[in-house]
Amino acid sequence: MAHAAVMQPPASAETGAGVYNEKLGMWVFLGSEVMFFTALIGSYIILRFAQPQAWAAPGQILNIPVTGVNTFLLICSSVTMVKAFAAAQDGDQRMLKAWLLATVLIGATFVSIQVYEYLVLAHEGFLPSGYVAGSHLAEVADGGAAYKGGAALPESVGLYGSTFYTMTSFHGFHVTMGVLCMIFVTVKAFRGGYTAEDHRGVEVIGLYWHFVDLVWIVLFTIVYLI
Amino acid sequence: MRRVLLSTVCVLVACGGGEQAADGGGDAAATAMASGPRGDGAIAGMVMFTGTPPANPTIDMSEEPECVAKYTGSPTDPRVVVSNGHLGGVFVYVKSGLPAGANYTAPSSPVMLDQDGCLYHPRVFGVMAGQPIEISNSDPMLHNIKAVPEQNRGFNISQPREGMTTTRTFNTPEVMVPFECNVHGWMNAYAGVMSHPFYATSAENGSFSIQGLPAGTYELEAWHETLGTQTQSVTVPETGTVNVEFSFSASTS
Amino acid sequence: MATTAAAFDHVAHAHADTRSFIRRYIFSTDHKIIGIQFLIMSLFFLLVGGTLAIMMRWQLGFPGEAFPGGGVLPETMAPDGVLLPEFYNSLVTMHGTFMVFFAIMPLLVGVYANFLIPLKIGAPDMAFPRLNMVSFWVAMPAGLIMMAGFLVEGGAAGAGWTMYAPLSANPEYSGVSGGQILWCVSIAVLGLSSILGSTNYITTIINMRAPGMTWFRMPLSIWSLFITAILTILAIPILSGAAIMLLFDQLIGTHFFLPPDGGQPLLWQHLFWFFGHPEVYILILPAMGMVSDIIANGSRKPIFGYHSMVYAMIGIGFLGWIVWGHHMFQSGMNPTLGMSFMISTMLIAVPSAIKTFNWLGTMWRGSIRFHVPMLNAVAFVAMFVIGGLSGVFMASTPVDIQIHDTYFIVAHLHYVLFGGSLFALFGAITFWYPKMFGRMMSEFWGKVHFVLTFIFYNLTFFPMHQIGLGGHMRRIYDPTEYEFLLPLQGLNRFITISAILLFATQTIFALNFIISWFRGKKAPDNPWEDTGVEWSTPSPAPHGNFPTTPTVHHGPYEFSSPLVEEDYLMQDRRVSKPATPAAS
Amino acid sequence: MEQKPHAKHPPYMGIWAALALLTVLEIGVAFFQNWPKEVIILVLVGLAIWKAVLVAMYFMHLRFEGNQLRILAVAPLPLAVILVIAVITEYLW
Amino acid sequence: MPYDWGLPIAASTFAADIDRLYYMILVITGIAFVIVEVAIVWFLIKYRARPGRKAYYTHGSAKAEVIWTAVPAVVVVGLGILSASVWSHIRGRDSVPPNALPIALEAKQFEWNATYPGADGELGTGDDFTMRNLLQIPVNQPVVVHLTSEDVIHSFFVPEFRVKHDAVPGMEARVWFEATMTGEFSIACAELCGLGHYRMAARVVVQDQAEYDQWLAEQAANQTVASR
Repeated sequence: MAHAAVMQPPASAETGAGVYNEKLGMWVFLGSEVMFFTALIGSYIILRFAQPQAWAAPGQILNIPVTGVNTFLLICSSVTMVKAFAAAQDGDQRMLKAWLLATVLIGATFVSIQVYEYLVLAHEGFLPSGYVAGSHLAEVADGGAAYKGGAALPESVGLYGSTFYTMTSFHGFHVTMGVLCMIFVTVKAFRGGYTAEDHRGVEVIGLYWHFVDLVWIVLFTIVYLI
Repeated sequence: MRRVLLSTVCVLVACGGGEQAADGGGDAAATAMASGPRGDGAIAGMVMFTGTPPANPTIDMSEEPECVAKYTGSPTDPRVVVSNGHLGGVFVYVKSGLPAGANYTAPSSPVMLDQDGCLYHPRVFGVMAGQPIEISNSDPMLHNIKAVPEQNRGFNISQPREGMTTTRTFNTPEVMVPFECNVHGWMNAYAGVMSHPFYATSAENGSFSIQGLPAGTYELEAWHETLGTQTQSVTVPETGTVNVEFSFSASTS
Repeated sequence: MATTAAAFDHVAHAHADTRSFIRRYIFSTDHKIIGIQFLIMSLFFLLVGGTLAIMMRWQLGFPGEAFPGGGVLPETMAPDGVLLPEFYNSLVTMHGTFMVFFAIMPLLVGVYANFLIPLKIGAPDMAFPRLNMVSFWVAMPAGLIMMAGFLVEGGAAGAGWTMYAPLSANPEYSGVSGGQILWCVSIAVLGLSSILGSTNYITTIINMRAPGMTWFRMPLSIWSLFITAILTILAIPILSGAAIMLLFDQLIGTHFFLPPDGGQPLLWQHLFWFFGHPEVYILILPAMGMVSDIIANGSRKPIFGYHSMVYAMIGIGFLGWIVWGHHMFQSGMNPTLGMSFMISTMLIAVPSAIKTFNWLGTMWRGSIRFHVPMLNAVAFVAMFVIGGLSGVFMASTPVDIQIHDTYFIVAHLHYVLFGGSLFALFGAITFWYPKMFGRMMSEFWGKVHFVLTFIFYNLTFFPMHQIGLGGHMRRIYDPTEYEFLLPLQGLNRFITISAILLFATQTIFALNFIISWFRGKKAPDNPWEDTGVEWSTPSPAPHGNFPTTPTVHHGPYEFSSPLVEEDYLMQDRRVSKPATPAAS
Repeated sequence: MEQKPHAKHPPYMGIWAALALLTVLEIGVAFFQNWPKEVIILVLVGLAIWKAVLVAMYFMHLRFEGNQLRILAVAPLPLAVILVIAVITEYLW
Repeated sequence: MPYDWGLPIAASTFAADIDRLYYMILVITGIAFVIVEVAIVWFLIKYRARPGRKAYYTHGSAKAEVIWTAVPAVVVVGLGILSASVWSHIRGRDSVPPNALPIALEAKQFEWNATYPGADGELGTGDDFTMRNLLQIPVNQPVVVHLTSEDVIHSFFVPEFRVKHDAVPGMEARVWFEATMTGEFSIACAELCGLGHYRMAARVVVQDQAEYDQWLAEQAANQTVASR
């Protein structure tokens, strides 16, 4: 990216958005990310609207306390990220490294908890294709009795599984990518690569990170709580 | 790609179709050529049908004059083939009892499946896992062959012209693999995919025979597409033939 | 950043270019080289797509007869040379896919966005040269993955380039398993490439214009590429998302588009066309932009109504998002929704008309030079008009009932994509060839190719309107199966013969392209006496493009300006008299 | 690019607290049985949007950016709405 | 079927409206087409480059552009309104005539199975019977086809009736039309549905009421149901 910066012609007042290339580029890229999640989340909304009966009540199948904690973690990682950026602006190398490190760790934790969540769900018998035949959930659904403070489980949760796993896994994928880039940035920070004058890397990865957080805020609400 | 080459090798064979509803075409070949633990025991059997057989539905083939031309009178769907109390088209096979660890290699000679007069010939047949099935088209029109197995890998191919042949194989034992033609919704065939060569399809006169069995007690199963399955246990001597009889009736289904 | 200027000058000077062969020509970050790489790749896929088309045409014109040389094809495609229905479906699908995603789109966007944007806005390179390189080296594998479909068991994807579920989602229905999966993967990968590319184009156009290159001094080609990039960045992710859901339906048993467990086949169509219609404009807007440049040049006149041309393109770009439903009028969608889509679709005629008449206005009272780019550009206008007008028939929902999914549609889309985009591309390739390779393409052979292409093209595609009206469905393997299509068979055969001749004609272009590369006559800096900034730098443009950053003083199309005695005034040329606030 | 160290940073910790609080509130609402489902959904979506706006405005600094960038940032949203609304009408006739 | 170098013969009540619209659009677009192409050729000849003549330097004329913006806008909106009325007559929410004869048509790879209501004229009752690849209907009597699909998307297309509608699995569509001439036509599948797509044809037989009733009686007598 630094290379790209070098390629810039002497800035001229009358042209350009007054924003440096990497930042502008990241915003444009985020625009495409919005549309990507529109495809996934939009399909979810439409499918759920078309087949409402395929969804279980909140908390029946998905574990809301665990995910709530996970949500909180992601919010924390966002604030550590932004603190890191603030530190970079102030040229405070010590805090910059500390906050970046914290962000990486929290991000990694989020992903691990999500993997754990998947494993538990799979074990209980909830997969992208719906119930696993003969699993705990399948039996409960067959029983047709009220379950976990909701009505009976739907007899088929095919669409529920499809949309849930697709949306959350692609968000998880984005978090993972973010963590990887973040590690790169952190290493560079430890090498003193960012100064109060030039800390574009930190700001750009920050934008991406906050966007992923923002997507999760939406997902948590519409997937887990509704 | 490899499969492609393999299929290019196979020669073009036009097998005579005609009216016979069920024959043990491929089975004999399989029994003869498959290698593995053998004996001199044999099972000779007869499949009977008691009661009045259900009428086979007539097929309206009017949209395929070429097919209609191959029949005298209106063609029927030969689901239940009964000739004076004998039931044809029953797939009989050794379900269990073979010596442990005995495994039989499939013969390379293919089982023929012909599409003639907009019906499959044979309609019910056995094939060993790994043994080629050579599907041929004796009708001057499109047939598509769609196999929808449970364990094996299915396929859906077309034969738009007369005289075309295609070769496919199934690799895991399965009873039965259904074949269908989506262009002619009435066309159905069933293949019993076996790990061993000890199976047969009852001929029109209800008779079947399984050769070369080692001595022992076996569970024998008879499968019919509409009348269900029956099993019985038979003890095969060192040498000689043991006779078995299966009896289906309209109520079994 | 204080160092930038120095660093920039360093890169800018051609002689300061000390890169290994690999870095210079293979993994190059130079937008011109990447453009040429895209050019070669997409011309190759254009050839592939054309070949597939000829095989299809053969089967339609001569059903059941062996395709000449088809004997080499394996048993699973064409036993003794006669195409199988499933192979024909793969041909239909792959022809559409290759032409749309790997030929026309990269030709317009990959090649000319890459090549023209920095040169025409006076920038040394793209904003993110390395991303640019990645976008090519991602697009290339995507194409190869797509081609691999022909090698796997079951053959290449066979559900049409629109991949309507459930046919595409369940191998049992189509007999194709591996091919469908490869299609989805390839499209998702290509999507990544397009997103990287467009991010680059948008950033570059916003941030890296040379001093004086204000928004309304940008050539229309750059405007069109800018709008196209925005459409791409917003539309492609939708397709990627949809393709991934389709992939999951095939691989991990999800139910998005498979009815048995509540999936919605229409959802796929909505997602696909919500991407697909902007895509249609991605495939025509850059052509419009480059044609505007060429027509102004050929007529030696400023473009007629520059501002309205820009607004028309913006209008088309916006309308593109609210008309997708017109691809689904007969799919059982909500008829009221259909009606609103009909109105919005009809409105597209307005900006299209503006552009067409402005092109005419540009030629009016011009001093027209008949060089090859101009001939192709004029052909673009003439053909685009037919394609646009035939669109009105489909826009009218009742008429669409009869012509939907018939050859009328095929004729329409080929008049836009071939008659439109491809003629524009022939023009553009000839026009910017000197700046790419430093040599001119042969004028004579260019004209021969143009005339023959124009004739055979119309003989091929115009009769398709006719057979479409007769009810000739799309994507059928053997029209003679239907009694009511038998009278059309003669016409079908005529189309096939014309198509073969059309295909053969393209060898002239291929030879002209290749031979001129080595033997063509050396090109001066500004062979076409054009006004664009790119023509003030040497041909071929050096690494870093401009010895010194140009400063722009004029609007893009100052032809026959009274300020100078010759009939063109270059954008970066300062004239003693203060420049008229021309198109700025 | 704005490199001069900001004299004062936005109240990041405050935003963080607000987000955490809103999340707790959301979970509360989700299990608040007395309301009809529609109301709960509306409230939840409202809260989610509120949180999203907070993140975009302060963590992503949209509040301090120029208009060009703000427009760029919100440009895709109308398209998303158009898509979902249009397709949902499929099931409303 | 006689082919008259245009649309196929018109055999349903929609055909008139649709064909009228079609020819109207044909004339309008034809005029636009001639104007543009003639202008192109004329300009190419008249304004070809000649020594000593310099092009006329102009950046456009607002008046001209307003004209050629407004005219097409008015025309297409007019066309839109005209089409809308026809469209709502054919597909409108409650456009199906109450007296329409219901026939269930299920598409599957690669056949059309028509289920007839039998004597009582109601589907889903005991006397229903199914015919494979045969749609037999009375003339001058509105027919509403309950269109469904078993596997993939097919499209129910009868060129002479100007009728086309996709059969989407998981949805039931109501397609109505009224044949105006007796005779035999073909149903074609207009949506790629697999390797047998090109052969997925069926017969439409239009008879006058008396013949139809007689045929119905025969079928009721021997309930020959095509296989499967």
